[in-house]
Amino acid sequence: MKNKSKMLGLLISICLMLSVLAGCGPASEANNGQAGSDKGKSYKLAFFGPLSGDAMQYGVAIKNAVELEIRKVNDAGGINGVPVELKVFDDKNDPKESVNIANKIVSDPEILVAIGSFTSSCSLAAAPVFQKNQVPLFSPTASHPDFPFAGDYMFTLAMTQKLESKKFAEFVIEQFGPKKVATIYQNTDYGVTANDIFVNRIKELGGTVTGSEQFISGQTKDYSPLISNIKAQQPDIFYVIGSYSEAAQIIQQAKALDLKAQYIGNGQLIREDFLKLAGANGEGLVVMSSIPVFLSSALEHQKLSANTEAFVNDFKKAYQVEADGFSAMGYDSASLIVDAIQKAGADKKGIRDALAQTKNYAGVSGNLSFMDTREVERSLINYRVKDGTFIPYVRE
Amino acid sequence: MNRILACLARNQLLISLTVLALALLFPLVFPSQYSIRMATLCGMYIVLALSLNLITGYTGQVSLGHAAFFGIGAYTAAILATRFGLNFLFTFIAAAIVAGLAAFLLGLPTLKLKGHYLAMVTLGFCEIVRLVEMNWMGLTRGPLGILNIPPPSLWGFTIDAPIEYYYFIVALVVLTIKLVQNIVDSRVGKGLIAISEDEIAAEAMGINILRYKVMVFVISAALAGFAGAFYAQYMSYIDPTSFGTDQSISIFIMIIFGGLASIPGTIIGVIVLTLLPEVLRGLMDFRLIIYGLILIAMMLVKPEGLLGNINFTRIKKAADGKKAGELK
Amino acid sequence: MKPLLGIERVTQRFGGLVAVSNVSFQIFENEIIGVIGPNGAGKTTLFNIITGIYKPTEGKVMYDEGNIAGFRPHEITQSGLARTFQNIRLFQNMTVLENVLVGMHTRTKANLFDAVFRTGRLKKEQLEATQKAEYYLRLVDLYEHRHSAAKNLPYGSQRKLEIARAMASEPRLLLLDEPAAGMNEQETAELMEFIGKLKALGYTILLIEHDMKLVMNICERIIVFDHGCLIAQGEPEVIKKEPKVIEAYLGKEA
Amino acid sequence: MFIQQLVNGLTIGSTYALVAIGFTLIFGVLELINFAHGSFYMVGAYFTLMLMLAMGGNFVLAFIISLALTGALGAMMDHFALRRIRERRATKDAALISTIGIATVIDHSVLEFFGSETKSFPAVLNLGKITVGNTIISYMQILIFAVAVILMGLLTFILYKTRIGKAMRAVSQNMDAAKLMGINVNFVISFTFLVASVLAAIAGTMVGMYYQAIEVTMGFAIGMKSFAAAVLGGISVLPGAMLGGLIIGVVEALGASISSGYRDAIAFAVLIIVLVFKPSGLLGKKHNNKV
Repeated sequence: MKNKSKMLGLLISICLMLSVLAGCGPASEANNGQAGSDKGKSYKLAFFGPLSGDAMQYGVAIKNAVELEIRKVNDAGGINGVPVELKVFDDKNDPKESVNIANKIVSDPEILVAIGSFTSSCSLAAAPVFQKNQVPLFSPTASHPDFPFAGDYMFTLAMTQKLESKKFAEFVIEQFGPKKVATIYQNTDYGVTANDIFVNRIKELGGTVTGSEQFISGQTKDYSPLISNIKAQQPDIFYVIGSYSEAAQIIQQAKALDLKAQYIGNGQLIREDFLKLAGANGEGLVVMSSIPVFLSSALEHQKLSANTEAFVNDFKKAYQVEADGFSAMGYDSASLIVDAIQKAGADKKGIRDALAQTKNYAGVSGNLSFMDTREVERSLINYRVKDGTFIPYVRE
Repeated sequence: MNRILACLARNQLLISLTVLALALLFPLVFPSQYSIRMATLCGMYIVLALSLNLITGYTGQVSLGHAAFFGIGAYTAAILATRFGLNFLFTFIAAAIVAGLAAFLLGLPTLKLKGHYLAMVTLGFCEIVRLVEMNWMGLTRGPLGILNIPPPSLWGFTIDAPIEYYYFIVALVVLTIKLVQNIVDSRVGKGLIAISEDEIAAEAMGINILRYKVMVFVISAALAGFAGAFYAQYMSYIDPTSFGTDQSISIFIMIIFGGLASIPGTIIGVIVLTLLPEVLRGLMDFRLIIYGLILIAMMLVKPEGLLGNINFTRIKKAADGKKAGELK
Repeated sequence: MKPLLGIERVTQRFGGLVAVSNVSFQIFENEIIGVIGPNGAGKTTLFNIITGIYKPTEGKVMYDEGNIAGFRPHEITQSGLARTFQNIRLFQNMTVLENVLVGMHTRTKANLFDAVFRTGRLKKEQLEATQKAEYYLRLVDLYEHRHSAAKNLPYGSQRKLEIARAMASEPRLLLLDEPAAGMNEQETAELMEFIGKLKALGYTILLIEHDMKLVMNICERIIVFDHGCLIAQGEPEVIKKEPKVIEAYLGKEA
Repeated sequence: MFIQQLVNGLTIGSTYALVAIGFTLIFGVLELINFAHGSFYMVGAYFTLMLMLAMGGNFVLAFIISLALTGALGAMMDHFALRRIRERRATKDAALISTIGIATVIDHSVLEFFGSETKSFPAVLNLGKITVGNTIISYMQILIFAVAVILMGLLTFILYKTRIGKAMRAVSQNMDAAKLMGINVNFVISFTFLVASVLAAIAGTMVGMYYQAIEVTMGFAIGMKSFAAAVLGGISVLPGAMLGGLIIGVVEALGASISSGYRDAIAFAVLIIVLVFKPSGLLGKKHNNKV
C-alpha cells in the first residue's frame, strides 16, 4: 500500500513538472491550424472563440464555417497561388482568455487578421491589444454598440444592437400598432443594450412599455415569478430577449401561467433546438432577425440565392449538421477577408482599408455594407412559427 | 527527507534571493508578450492567494468569498481611474480601503460563525457583490463592464508596456510576501496561528478572538482589493463575470494545492494551477477533465498540499537549536 | 485580609440540570486551595464560570472589587487569572517555545503596526519575551525540547508545558484543572514539589484534583463539592474526618 | 398576484429542498460539503433522458437504471477519491477540493459526450393544472412538493429505524468509536454517498420533468442555492433542509417580484442575516463547546 502511493506521487509530480516546464517554455502555441501548408510563403489568419464550455456550440459552428471557406479557397489554389493558413484558439468565452490569446496572436507578426470572438465582452476585451498592434480584428457576431468604436482596426459583421433593436421596435409598431409591450431580457451586455434601445424606440413611436424583467442566464430555470409580474401588467406584446434555450423555457412557463399576448423573439431563437424545446408552445411566435435562417424545415418555403444555397449544402456535406445564422456570418467574414487580402496583399493596413470600403456585399448571411463608422447595415428578415417550423412572416 | 528540508531551511535567505533574481531575469529569457502576460497574471494571483492564505492557512477560517474583495478593489480603481483620472497610488490605496471596509462590515457580524457556516456566508456574500456589480448600472455599467481603464500612472510616468507591468507586479509580490511574513513572525501572527489551532485555548491566553479574526479579514481583503486594482488597470476592461464564486473557489484551490500556511507552497501552487490550463490548451475539450483529475489525484497523494505544514522557520530554529545543543 | 477572589452565591443551570447551586467561598493571596468532589460534582463548571467560558445563571464572581462574572475569557486572563484545561489544550503544531510565547500574549504589546514595519519595539519585546519564556521552560525543565512541536511531547511534559504557558501570562491567580491526571507516581511527586516552588514564588493557586495524596499534602485549604453544592470547607485534616465528605465519596454506610 | 408568487416560491423551494436533503445527509454523516452533489443531480437527469430516448420512451425503466447508475457513481466517488483522504486523517479542505475536482470531471465529461446545448425533456406526466382565483397551480408542482416530503420521510425512516441508519448516525457522531463498535465505516460512508446520489438523481429527473429541459449547467446553478437552504435550515438536520429550501424559494420568488435583478442577492442576504442571529441555522442544535 505504502509504495503504491509513492509511485502515484512520483507520477503526479513528473506530470506536474512537465506541465510547468512546457508552460514556461517559449510561447509554445498549440498549432492546430490547417494541416498541410508548409512553413513557407502563406497568408496566416487566426480564429479565436468559445470551443469549450457552455457557448461551445456557437463557437464551433463559426469555426467550421470559416474553415470551410478557407478550404474552398485553398482547393482553388489559394489567393493568387498562395495558400491560406488558419491558427485556431479556444477562449472558453472568458474575456481574460481572449486577452491571453490576443497577446499570443499579436506576438506572431505573420498573422494578418484575427477572426473572433463570439461574444461582445470577449471581443471588447481583446480589442485594445489588436488596436495597439495594428492587427485587424474581425468579429463575425459581436453586436455591442461600443465594439466598432473600440478602434479603427475593429470590424463586426453583426448589425450592432443600436441599429438592430431600433429596427425591431419599428417593425413591432408598424405591424401591431402602438400597443402595450412587456419585455424579459437576459442580464448580459447583449440583453441589456438590446432591451434599452428597443424600449426607448417603442416609447418614441408612441407605444407603451408596461415593464421589463431581467434574469441572469444560467442562474435559475424558473422564470415564473417574473412571468407572474408581467402577467399582472396585461401586455399585448411579450418580447423575449435571451438564448434559444432560455426563450423556449420562458415561453413554455408563460403559456403554463396563461400569459395571453403576442409572443415575439429575435434572431437567437432561429434554431432547430428551439423548435424541439418549445414544442407546441412555440406556435404563433413572431421572430425578427437580421441574420438568415437555413433550417431544413424552413428551406422548403424559402427561395435562397445561389451562393447561399451552395454554402448550406457544402456545410451540411462537410459537417453533417445544419448551418445556422452564426455559421453564415463566419463564412462571410472569411470570404470578405480573403477578398481584402486579394486586393491589398499581406499588408494589415491595406486589408483594413479594403474591408472598410465593402459596399452592399451579397453575402451568404444577406446583403450588407459597411458604413463609414464600420458599423454594418442589414435589412430585417422575419419569420413566424407555424406547425413547428419557421415560415417567412406575412401580416395576418 | 527532513535532511533536505533542514538544508533548505538553513539557507532560506539564499534560496529566496536566487528565486527573486530568476523572477527579475524571466522577461529577458522569455520575451514574448504571451509569456510575460502569463507571468504577470501569476504574480497577481500570488498576491491574491497569499492574502487568502492569511485567513484560511494561518487563521484557519475558510473564506470562499475572496473574489468579492478582488472585484470591489477592481471596480473601485476602475471607477476612480476612468471618472477622475487619479494616479495609481490613489486608486490602489482607495481600492484597498474600500475592500477592507467591505470586509469589516461583513466580518463584524459574521466572523463568530464557524467552519462551514462561515464558508457559506462568504460564498453568499461573493454572489451578492457580483449581483450588485451586474445590476447597479449607474455605477458599474452592469454587464457592459467598464472600458478603457487608463493604465497606472504616477506624476507623468505611465506603466503600459507589458514588461513594465511585469516588474510592477513583481514588486507588489515581494511587498506582499514581506508583509505576510512580518505579520506571521510577530506576536500578532502567533495569535492568529493559535486561533487556528484551538480557539478556546487561544481565548484563554487572552487573545480577543473576534477582534483578531476581523483584523486579519480586513488586511487580507485590502490586499485582494490591491490585486483587484492592478487587475483593472492592467486589463483595461473589467466586467462582473471574472469576480464570481468560481473565481473564489479557484483561488481557494490554489492555496490548498500549494499547501496551507506556507508562502513557498502558495507560490508554487499558483504557478502550477495558472499554467496548467494554458499547457493543456491544446487538448481543447479534455482540458478541464484532466484538470479535475489532477486535483483529485493531488488530494489523494498529498492532501496537505505540496508544501503543506512545512514551516521552514521552525525547521531552521530546530536545526540551530540542535547544533547549539551539541555545542553546550 | 482582603480576599483575592470571592464567589458569591453562584448558580449555573443547563436547561433543567443544576450544575452548580448557590456556591460561595473566598480565596486569599498566596494560598493553595484544592477543590475535590466526585465526578460531575460541578468542579470544572465552576472553573469555567470563573474563567468566563460560561456566564453564571445567578451570583457574582468578585475580583479586584469588581464582578467579573460574564466577562469574556480574554478579559479575565487580561486581569490576571490564568488556567489549564482538564483535557490538555495545547497548540499542537506550534513548538513548545511558541506555546509559551502565546501564553505571554497579554503581557506583550506589539500590535499590527509594529509587526508590519518590524519596529524596534517589536524586536526588543520579542527578545525579552523569548528570554522570559525560556525561564519558564527551565522552571518546568522543558528547555531542551523548546523547538520541538508540542504534540511530540510525552503526556507528563505536555501537562507541565500547559502550566508553564499559564504562568507565562504572569497571573495573580493560577487555576489548575486536574494537573496530575494521568501522571505516574514519580511525576506526581515532581508536580507536588513544583507547586511548592510556585507557592514560594508568590502565586495563588486554585486546583481541582482527584489524587488525594497530592491534595492532602499540598493544599492549605480544601473545598468539597457534591452534586453542585459546596458541602465542606477547611484544612485537610478537618476535611478528612468530615462525615459528609466521606459519605459523598464512599456513599452511606450500609 | 401574491398567492401566485407564493406558489411559484414553494415550487422553486421544493426543488431546492430535494437537492438540499442530499447535502444535509452527506454533511450530517461526514461534516463535508459535497460540491459534486450538483453534478450528480445533473448527471442523474441526463442518464434518465438518454436511457429513455435509447429505450423508446420507457420512462420508468430508464428512471430506475439512472438511479442505480448515479448511486453507483456516488459510491465509487467515495471509494476511490475520498476514502484514502479520510484514512490519512487529512484536513476536511482536501476532501472538499476532491469533490470540486470530481464535479469538474463529471460536468465536462457530460459536456463532451452530450454537447452543450439544452436538451428537451419530454413531458412524461402531463397532469394539467387547476386555477384558484387567478392563481394557477399545476399538479406537477404539487407532485414535486410531495416527493420532497416523501423523500425526507423515507430518509428519516432509514436513519432512525434501520440498522444501517443507526450505523450512519454512529459514524456521524464519532467515526473512530464507530469503528471500535465493529461498524464497517467505509461501507457505511459509501452507502451514504449512494443514498445521497440516488436522491440527487431523483431531484434531477423531477426538475427535468417539470421544466421539460435539462442542461449541463443546471447542477452548478442549483448547487449553491440548495447548499444555502441546507445551511439556513441548520445543516445536518433533515427537516432543516426542507424548511430552508422552502424559505429560500419563497424569498427568491417574492424578491424577484420586487426587483428581478436582485432576486438571488435578496435570497443570500436573508441567509446571512438568519445565520448572524442563529449561528447554527433555524433548526440547528446550538452545540455548546465542551471544555
